Amino acid sequence: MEKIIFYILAVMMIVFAITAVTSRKMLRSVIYLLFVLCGVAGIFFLIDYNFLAAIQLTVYAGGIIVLIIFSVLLVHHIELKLDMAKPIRQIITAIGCLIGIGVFLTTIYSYPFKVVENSNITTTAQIGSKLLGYGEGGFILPFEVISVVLLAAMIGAIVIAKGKKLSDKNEETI
Amino acid sequence: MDISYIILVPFIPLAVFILLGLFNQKIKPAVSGYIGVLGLLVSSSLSFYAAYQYFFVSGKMDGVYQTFIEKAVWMKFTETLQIDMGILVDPISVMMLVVVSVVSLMVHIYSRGYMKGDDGYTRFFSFLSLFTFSMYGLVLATNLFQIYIFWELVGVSSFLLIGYYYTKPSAVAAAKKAFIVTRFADFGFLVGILIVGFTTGTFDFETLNAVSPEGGSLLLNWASTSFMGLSVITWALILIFMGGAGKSAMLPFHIWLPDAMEGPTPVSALIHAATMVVAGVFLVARLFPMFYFVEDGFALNIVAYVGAISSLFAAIIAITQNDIKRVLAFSTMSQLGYMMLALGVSGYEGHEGLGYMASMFHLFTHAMFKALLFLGAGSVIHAVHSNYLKDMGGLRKYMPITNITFLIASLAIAGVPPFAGFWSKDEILVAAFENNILIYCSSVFVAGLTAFYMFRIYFGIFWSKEKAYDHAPKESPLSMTFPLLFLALLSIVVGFIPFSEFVTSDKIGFEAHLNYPLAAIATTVGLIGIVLAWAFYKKENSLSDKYANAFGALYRWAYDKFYFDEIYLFITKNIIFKWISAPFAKFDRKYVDGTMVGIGNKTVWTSEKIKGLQSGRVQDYAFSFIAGAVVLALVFIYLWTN
Amino acid sequence: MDILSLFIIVPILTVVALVFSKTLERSRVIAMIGSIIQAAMAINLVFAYLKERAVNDDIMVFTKDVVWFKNFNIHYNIGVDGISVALLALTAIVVLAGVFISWKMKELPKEFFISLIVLSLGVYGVFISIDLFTLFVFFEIAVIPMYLLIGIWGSGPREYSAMKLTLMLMGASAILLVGILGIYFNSNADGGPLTFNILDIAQVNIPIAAQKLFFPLVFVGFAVISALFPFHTWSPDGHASAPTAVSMLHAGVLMKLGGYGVFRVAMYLLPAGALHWSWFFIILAAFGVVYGAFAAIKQTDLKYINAYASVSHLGLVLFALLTLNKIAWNGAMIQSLSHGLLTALFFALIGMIYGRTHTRDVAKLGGMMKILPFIGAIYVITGLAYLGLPGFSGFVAEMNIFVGAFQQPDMFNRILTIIVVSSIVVTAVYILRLVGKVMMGPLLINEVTDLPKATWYEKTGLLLLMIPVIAIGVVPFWLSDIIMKSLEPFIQGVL
Amino acid sequence: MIEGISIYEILTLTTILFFVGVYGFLTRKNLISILISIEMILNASVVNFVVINKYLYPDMLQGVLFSIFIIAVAAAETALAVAIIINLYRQISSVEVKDTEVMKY
Repeated sequence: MEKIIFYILAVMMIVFAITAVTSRKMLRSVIYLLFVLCGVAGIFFLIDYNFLAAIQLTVYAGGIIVLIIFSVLLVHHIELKLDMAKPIRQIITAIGCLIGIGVFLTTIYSYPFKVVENSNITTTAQIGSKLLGYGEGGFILPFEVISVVLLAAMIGAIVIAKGKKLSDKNEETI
Repeated sequence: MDISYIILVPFIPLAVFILLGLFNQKIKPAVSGYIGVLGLLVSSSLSFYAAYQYFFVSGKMDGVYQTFIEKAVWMKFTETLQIDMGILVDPISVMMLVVVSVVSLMVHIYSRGYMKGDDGYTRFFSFLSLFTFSMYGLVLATNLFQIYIFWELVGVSSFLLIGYYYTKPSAVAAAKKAFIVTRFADFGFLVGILIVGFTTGTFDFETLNAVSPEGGSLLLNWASTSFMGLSVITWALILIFMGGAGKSAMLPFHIWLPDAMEGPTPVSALIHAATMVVAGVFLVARLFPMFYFVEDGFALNIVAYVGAISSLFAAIIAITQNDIKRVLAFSTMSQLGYMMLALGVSGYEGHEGLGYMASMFHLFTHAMFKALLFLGAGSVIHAVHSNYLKDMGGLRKYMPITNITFLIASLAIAGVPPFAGFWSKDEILVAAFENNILIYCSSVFVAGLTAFYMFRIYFGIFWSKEKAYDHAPKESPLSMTFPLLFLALLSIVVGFIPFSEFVTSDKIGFEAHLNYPLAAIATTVGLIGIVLAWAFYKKENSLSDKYANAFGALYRWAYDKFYFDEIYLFITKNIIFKWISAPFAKFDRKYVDGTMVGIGNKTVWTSEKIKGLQSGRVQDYAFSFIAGAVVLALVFIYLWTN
Repeated sequence: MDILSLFIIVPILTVVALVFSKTLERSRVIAMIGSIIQAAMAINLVFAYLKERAVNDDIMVFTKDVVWFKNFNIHYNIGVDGISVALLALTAIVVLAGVFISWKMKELPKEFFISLIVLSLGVYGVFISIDLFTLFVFFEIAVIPMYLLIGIWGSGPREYSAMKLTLMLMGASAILLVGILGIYFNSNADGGPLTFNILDIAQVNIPIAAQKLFFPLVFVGFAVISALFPFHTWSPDGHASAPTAVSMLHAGVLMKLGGYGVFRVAMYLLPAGALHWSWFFIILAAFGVVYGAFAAIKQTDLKYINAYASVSHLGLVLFALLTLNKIAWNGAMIQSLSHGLLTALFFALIGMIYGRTHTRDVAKLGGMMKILPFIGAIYVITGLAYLGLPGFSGFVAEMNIFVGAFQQPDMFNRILTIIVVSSIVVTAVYILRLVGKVMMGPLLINEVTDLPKATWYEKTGLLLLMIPVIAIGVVPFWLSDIIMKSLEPFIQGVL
Repeated sequence: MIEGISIYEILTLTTILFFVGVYGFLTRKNLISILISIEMILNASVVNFVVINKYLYPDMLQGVLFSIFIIAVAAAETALAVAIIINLYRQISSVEVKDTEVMKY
């Protein structure tokens, strides 16, 4: 059962990922991305990381996608078709990416992972105590840092987004 | 014998030069003339005293004239090889001291009148002093390098004095020519010195001349090292003679001498007749033992032939020239050829060394009468303001003293007894007769030619038809006539000096006798020349033109100096300037510089080409990054799997 | 404070003082005072050296050693021998004369004098350094201001010339740096620590293969600044564009660094390399001598003539160094001094003529002697000294070189020597052509009959340079003694 | 653990996802599309972290925690990027890459 769900998810993710990067309509490609992100959340569910899946859904699907959609709506006409790179470049890139996939997969498949059979359930409480733990293996410092980064990013985003239009005099500073 | 006071002889003119040179603008002309004459008077007195001391009091020991040397190290190369500065007193240097002193003093006195009112009066006297200093230094030199040093200094004084009228392009050109041609000859001289210095390890005349036919001297050890069929030392001697030929205007380095007449006439008298031009002869005489002993005098033979050919060549040209100073210049060259050939045919000891002695004797007498001729010519030029024969004639009425003195000098040079030239020339002819009959015949012929061209200009100037002068020519002032009279007196008496007692190749005096048959032949030939000249030129007539036409092409060639000037012009203008310098300069700009600039341009070009890579598009960077990463990964996988 | 470090400190202080000076008047007075102090120090150094040398037999005297950068064993290590002392004195004289000659510099005088003093600082540094790395640093300090001096105060295509000059010299420096590092990394061949100290390295037997590899690099690196054929083309353009004082300093002093470096570093530290390569470079040098002289004949710009003449005369220095002979080396050092003084004189005179007539074209000048008697007389004397007239320094130098070069017994060297000797004729041709054309002959600038006479500062500058020329020419043994003694250890190292 | 699915399948999936993202990043000409591609790449790596944590070191939580950090950073990054895009659009009225090439030379 889980196996089938995984394969469905996988196929869905790959298809939507490809359509997301090839679609010529901006908004559509954002929506396709949303599906990919949901697929990732599905995989998190499958491996029993419910908390993570929740975060994925709320932050990514809920927050980031909305943000992107807003920006798309602000800067684009819905019907605008995006221009793509030259076909030759697309082909070369595609070939490069395929070779990359090949390289990665050979590496992965030639490496004997020592898989530990388990069915542990990770609770949110565990994650929380780990995040805030300051003893052995605690992540309090990165946690704090990331908080500050988020704050800074937020302030920065506001400042940048509201920044005034450059006057002609400052043209040369670009 | 104490010779230290002789050091003062060159240094007084040097002091005068520095004084006049530094305060050129501040000294009144009259004063500078007096300073110059006075300085030289002191030097001359010292020289005469030295000559008297050397020849009559203390120079002789056991019948041999001793060599006195006083020197100090000037520059040290190795333990043995060094350049000294000093004075060397032996018969020829003392004799040269006298020659330089007499002529220079007379010229100084003469110049006070001749150069009067000239802008650069002080400059003129300072240069004269510089020259006199250098010439004294040259004749007193103790080693090859010292002689080379003063050799260059007389060259530069000559340059400065020829170019004295520096605003005149012809004078500048002549000065340049004189310097460059002699410099070219000096190049040979220098290489010769280097060879000698290396092979023998010394520059000293004393050591070098200590050669004897028995061998054993350091020189002969090297004489066996051969290069292109001749010994190294012979090559060195030939090269040194090249330097001498340059200064003494021997063929083919003679071309500067006629042009040098652009200088003021006193300069011509001093430098280009009496003193500097005999430096080449002096040099050969100085190294005579080397020339004579190394490889059986091969180099000496060259000297003889070059001298003989030059003397004949110059005499032929002299007949055709119309500028009186040029005639005198070619005459000088011809007489220098005489001296050279006399050295060339000379032997070494006793009467064998007659040529050597005759050469020095002729040098001595020639200095007197040739200086007189030049000063006389200067006096004439002063009066008529022209160098050309066509502007002169009938001057004997206006300039009696000049006339008489010029006549005396002409007789002297023509070899009419009892004037000075007769005695010395006779010795030369005897020496030539005894050694090389071919050279003897040519010399006799030259003697006739000499008489002819000298009397051609004498009659042309003082007799002939009177020309229309702007203002009546008048006799020169006393300052100019006094040297004329004095030198005329000398031209009469110096021939009676028993020269062979004093100056000989082995420094042992011998008694020379007049060889009556030979003397008679020479005198007869001279007289024939004079008579011919009298017939041609005493009255203005067309006889000369007729004969000139008869000779046709030969006359033209001689008139154009056998086109030597053109050859030189071709070499300098075409070969050096056009075929060497210009291509070099162009090559430098176009290829050498072009390569360097090209490297720069290629760099710019390359960077223009590759700057597109730095496009500023992050995607492009990412593309290269990922492609690179993939390639690297592939490489590593390949490496690991193998 | 030791006597040598003063040569670094005084220029620095002068520069600092110049930075704070406000007016033209003040800055040139400061520059003058600074360079007079330098000259005084140089003269003092000469006498101090003579005194020290009498009691001290070390190769270098007045040494001082301060660790500068420990990791690579770089020291601020200074000391002098006779050669350095002579060259230091030359530098001080030329700098002083240069300051006098640029007395009337109008454009940005303060910056000009600063650059000039910095340049001299670099040159002093090179001459006193015993440490290779320090030497290289000072070498670069000396080269860089040239760019500014030509690029800002030059004339004609100055950016081009400045760029060309700097790029070529920098390129050479790059090669040189490789060579120096090569020496450095081979300096422990005998087991000691890696060192930059020249005296220490000289005691080490650097492997022959390394010497053969690095000698050309070091030689070319230094020789480019001495205008070795075919790397000389920066010199005509650079000199033609440079302002007078800069030409003087550059040709007079900076180009001497090449010969000095070749001698001190390439020859001394890599003797086997020198022996192995000398045949090749000696051909280049000898060719350069004749080539420069011939090329000079055909030039029409006074400065170009001089630049090519420098190629010829400095070729002679390199030639002499490569003959590996003590006499010739002595000659090379004297030639360095002599050429420095004479070229500086020439450039100063050209600057004066140019300043008055606004042309450097030989064809347009003539008869200057009549209207500029002092400058004319000095010009003629300089010309005569340049072509090697006895009584002037050039003759002494050339004769040492020729005699020395001729001591090498093999035919190859002999023939090259004779070729090189022939340059004295060609030199005479171009010098006399110049003198005859510019100084003598009829006056060509028709409208001009009267030009400003030489001023006191010009006369001072000229005489400052002229006096040593005559002094060396008349009493060469004095200088020769100083140099010869210092050559001993070097010649022993090489042969 | 997903039953019947080994770690290899999941890693294959993420690899494909990653390279699709790369492909998008390299070929799209629009800043927002590039942002989308970057999100995809980030997600692929997040999944990797989590999966490797789960399959190989089930007793630890490092992978999970790092995923959380990545998600946080991604959120911050997206916010900033969107801000920049909007600002850029205001100034040059375009979000095409070709119009923002003033960074070169």
